Amino acid sequence: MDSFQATIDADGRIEPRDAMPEGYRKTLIRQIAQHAHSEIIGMQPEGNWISRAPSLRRKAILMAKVQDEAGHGLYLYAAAETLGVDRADLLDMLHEGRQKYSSIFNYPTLTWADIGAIGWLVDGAAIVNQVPLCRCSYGPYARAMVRVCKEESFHQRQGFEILHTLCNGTDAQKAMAQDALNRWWWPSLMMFGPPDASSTHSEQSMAWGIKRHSNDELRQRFVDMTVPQADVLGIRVPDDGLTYDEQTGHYSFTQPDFTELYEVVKGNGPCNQERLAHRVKAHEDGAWVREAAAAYAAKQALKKETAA
Amino acid sequence: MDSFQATIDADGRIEPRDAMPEGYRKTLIRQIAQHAHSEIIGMQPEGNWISRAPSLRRKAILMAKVQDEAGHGLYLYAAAETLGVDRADLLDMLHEGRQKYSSIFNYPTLTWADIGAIGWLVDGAAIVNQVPLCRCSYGPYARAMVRVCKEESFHQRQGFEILHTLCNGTDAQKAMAQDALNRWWWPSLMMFGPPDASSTHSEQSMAWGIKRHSNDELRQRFVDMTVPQADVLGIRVPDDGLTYDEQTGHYSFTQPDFTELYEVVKGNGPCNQERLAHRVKAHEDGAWVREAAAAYAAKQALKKETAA
Amino acid sequence: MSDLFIYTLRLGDDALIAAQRTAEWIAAAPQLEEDVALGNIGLDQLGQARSLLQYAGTVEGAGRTEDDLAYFRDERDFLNAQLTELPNGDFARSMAKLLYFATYQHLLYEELRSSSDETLAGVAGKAVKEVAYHVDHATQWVLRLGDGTEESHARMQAGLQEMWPYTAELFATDDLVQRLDAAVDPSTLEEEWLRRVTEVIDASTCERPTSAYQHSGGREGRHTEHFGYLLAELQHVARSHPGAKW
Amino acid sequence: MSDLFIYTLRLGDDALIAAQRTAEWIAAAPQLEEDVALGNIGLDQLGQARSLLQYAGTVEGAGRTEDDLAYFRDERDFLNAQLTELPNGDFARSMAKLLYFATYQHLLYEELRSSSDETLAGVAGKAVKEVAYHVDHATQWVLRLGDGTEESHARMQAGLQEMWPYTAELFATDDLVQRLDAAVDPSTLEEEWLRRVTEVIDASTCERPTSAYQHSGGREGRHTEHFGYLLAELQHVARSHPGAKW
Repeated sequence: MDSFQATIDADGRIEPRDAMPEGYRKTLIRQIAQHAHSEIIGMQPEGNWISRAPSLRRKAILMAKVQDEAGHGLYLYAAAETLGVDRADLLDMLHEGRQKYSSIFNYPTLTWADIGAIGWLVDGAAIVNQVPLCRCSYGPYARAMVRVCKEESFHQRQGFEILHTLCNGTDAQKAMAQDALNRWWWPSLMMFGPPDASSTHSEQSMAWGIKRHSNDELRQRFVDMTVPQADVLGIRVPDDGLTYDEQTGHYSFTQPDFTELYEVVKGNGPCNQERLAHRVKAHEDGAWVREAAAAYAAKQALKKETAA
Repeated sequence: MDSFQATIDADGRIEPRDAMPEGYRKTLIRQIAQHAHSEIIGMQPEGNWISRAPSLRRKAILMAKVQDEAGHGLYLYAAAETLGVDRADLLDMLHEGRQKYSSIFNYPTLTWADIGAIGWLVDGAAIVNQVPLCRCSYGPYARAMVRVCKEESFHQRQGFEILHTLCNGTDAQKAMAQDALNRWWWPSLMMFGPPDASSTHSEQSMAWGIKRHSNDELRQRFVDMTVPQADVLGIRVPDDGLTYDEQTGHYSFTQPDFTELYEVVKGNGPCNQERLAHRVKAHEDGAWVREAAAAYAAKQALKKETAA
Repeated sequence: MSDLFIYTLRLGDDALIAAQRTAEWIAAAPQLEEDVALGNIGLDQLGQARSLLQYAGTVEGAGRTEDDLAYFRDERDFLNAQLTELPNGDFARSMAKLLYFATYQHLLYEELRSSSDETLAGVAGKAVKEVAYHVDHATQWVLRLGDGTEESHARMQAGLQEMWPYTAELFATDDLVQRLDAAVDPSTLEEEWLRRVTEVIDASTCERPTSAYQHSGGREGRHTEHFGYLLAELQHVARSHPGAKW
Repeated sequence: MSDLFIYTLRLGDDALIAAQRTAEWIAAAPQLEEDVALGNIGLDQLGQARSLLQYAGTVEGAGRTEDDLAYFRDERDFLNAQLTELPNGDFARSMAKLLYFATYQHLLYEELRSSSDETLAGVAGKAVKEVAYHVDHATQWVLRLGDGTEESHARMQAGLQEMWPYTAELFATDDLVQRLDAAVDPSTLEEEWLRRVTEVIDASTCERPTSAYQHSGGREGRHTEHFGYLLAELQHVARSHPGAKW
């Protein structure tokens, strides 16, 4: 354990074979699993628009994006498995509601502009959250995050581009873009978690090099990055309290209603039930397929053995 | 049996309590059941367009029409039950493919114009077939047919009106109407059954007063009625051999390809499998509901009894 | 947009979307009598929708017809309660939905008969008899299914539960219904609704559902993800032939 | 309409509609690896569709883009084979459909590489590698499911059977493919298709299906009743905003 602390102190990487405190391992499993679950649940709100994407080019981009999310899920589950857990068990925990996923995905996608808003705001917020994780003390997680962040910054640009096209389109398209920003702004701010004053877990995670910045720092960074982009789009961030402070170079902004966040985390959001039900159905409907694959593999192995 | 033959000879009505030959009873059960089955299977091709009807008025008319078909099914099954069979058993025979329904319903409805064409041609042909049945020798069937025919002539006018609107609409609408006529013309002609030369059952049914006119007579009557209506619509019956004979006052026309009819009757039509599968699914999905209703009724009866 | 226009749209959209879902049962019901009954109910709902949307167009004064309003508005412009747009699910879910919705509509139309707006009062006067039958039909089925077999009881309970979180929205008040003289403030109907619905549920041997969460947003055009698919089907032909008459 | 335009549409519509169905599996597949794999396959199909429809627009010379052709044609103008529009059903049905379709596409693109039309030859040259992977993927699953468990064997057999009556249409010849020099007459591919597909089915321990009836009509724009619903979903947003750019 001395070597663990020394590695952390030297800002080095902990690898799967290294000794680590049980708390560190558990915290990481919880966080990586939650992150993986978020990727695969996050496929649903966007997948909802693949069949209806209004141009073939956008359809292709959206399919590729949702597919990337499945890919991110795969690397993240693989990173979690290096800590001695099984993907199947993690999925069971998700399906039984014993592990969470990001609450942002409990909001519905109501128009095509939501696909733009999710790319721009949700992927944007995810990047702000995740870029520091590329330097996370746990090696496999940090390496997975490098790959994830690279793809997400691509998705973020695509989302911005969708909105940019809408904002330069018909009146109906521009209204659609504004409406999407109105609905997604506050949930996006909540993606950074509760205010620092009421955030649990944070201190220990900081000490372990799992977390690098506080929730409020990251939220500020996101607002500072996003508001000028809204100006470029020509749509208005739905916050009457938003002002730019020339001196600090930061925006001050209204905090979101965190009681809503707590409610959604508890299961009381518009799509909590649908998202989980969809996921469980896909898993259960696929059970016979996975069993067949396992049975076939076993038969093939046996054939090889008896042939040998 | 002498009184049976005397009633038939006097063009009177046989009623459920009257003696009748077994062959007469069996023929009627088969025919009425097939007719009832046709009504309920016929709900599908038209029901297919309720959710997509392009105006609310047309949607209401179509819903009412499909509902009428369910109603026709109800009276016809009731008429069959007067001959000592159960609706449930007849439905089982339909579901197991042991009784038939009209082959016309094994063609798909591909555009909104098909709803017009079905009303105009299919209900039109049905009326030509069924008007003589209002004088059928079996009383309950004859009376059911009076009601059915009244509603069907209403449906036929509505179908014509749909096409009339299309034919006076945009080019795309007019093309849609013509296309529907092209596809439904030949199957409609087949609704009168095989040519007299190869029609089985006919002779005995005529003698029993179940059938009043030959297939070919009825087919001719339909063509004579329909061709002038197509002229009014301004669309072309897809028969290059169609000519009007001033002397006889009849159209001569090309016979449909009856090998197609025989194939569809055997089960080899575009929608045979879907129609039956849809029907069986609705029936099976509803089994628990029917069981619940029966269980509830039994409980209520028991309560009444014990209270008495 | 005037308050009366918006209020009439809310009522009309409720009826329209309910009709669209009810009609999905036609040719798929558990027995032929039910195809007929649900056909009637759907036709009643559609009839109400047509009167209300036509009137909304008149109130708006921009020349929009019932069809313009049904076929050429986008998702965010529809003001129906989310309950009406939910997929039918099995027959028990549909009957739970109908019990909740028709009981609400019945209380609403009863009050609306004495609206200061004569047209709304007239529509309500006709519709109240129709929805009384809908309530009765749903009630009979909730009783049969709730007190039928073990399976039907479980399904009925699940149906009542699943639709419950979409009921509070029906009774949500807002500035508009409070300031519009012609409107019924739906919050005034909730107590009686709860009494009536509870009575049926109790008699059915099911338990009255509870829910920590109640959905909302329909009256502001925020719908469930199911709604876009419903609209695509409803509108596709009409949208494919802009300007055409049918 | 020129033969080349129609022929290119047939190929493009096959790919487009296949992509639309394949994409329905995304976020609903039996395992995460399969979400990724089916995402790849759908993207390949969509890419082929885009190249082909874009080229069809060029050949037509009326200024229509890939999007005009995908979003603003009506049902009867789509020329895809009916196999591509069938609902996915369970995973076994989807894999049966993919085996049949991708094997056909593979043989077709192999030949089309030497088409006298350079653009078609170019599209085929790229696509042939993609569909070789699709064939391989479908083959692996047909083997696993056919020779997996009792349940999977029964489902695989049912899937192979259910899709079989839609395969003859892929190989139907007509005047157009016979007179168009740039085209591959699909009837010339049938024997080899049957050989390859039979080999996979035999190895999977399933039986090769038979069918007294084979559907047809897609190449003349006669589709199944499923197709209208697919189009409503595909086109609704675009049709709701005519003239808009996305």
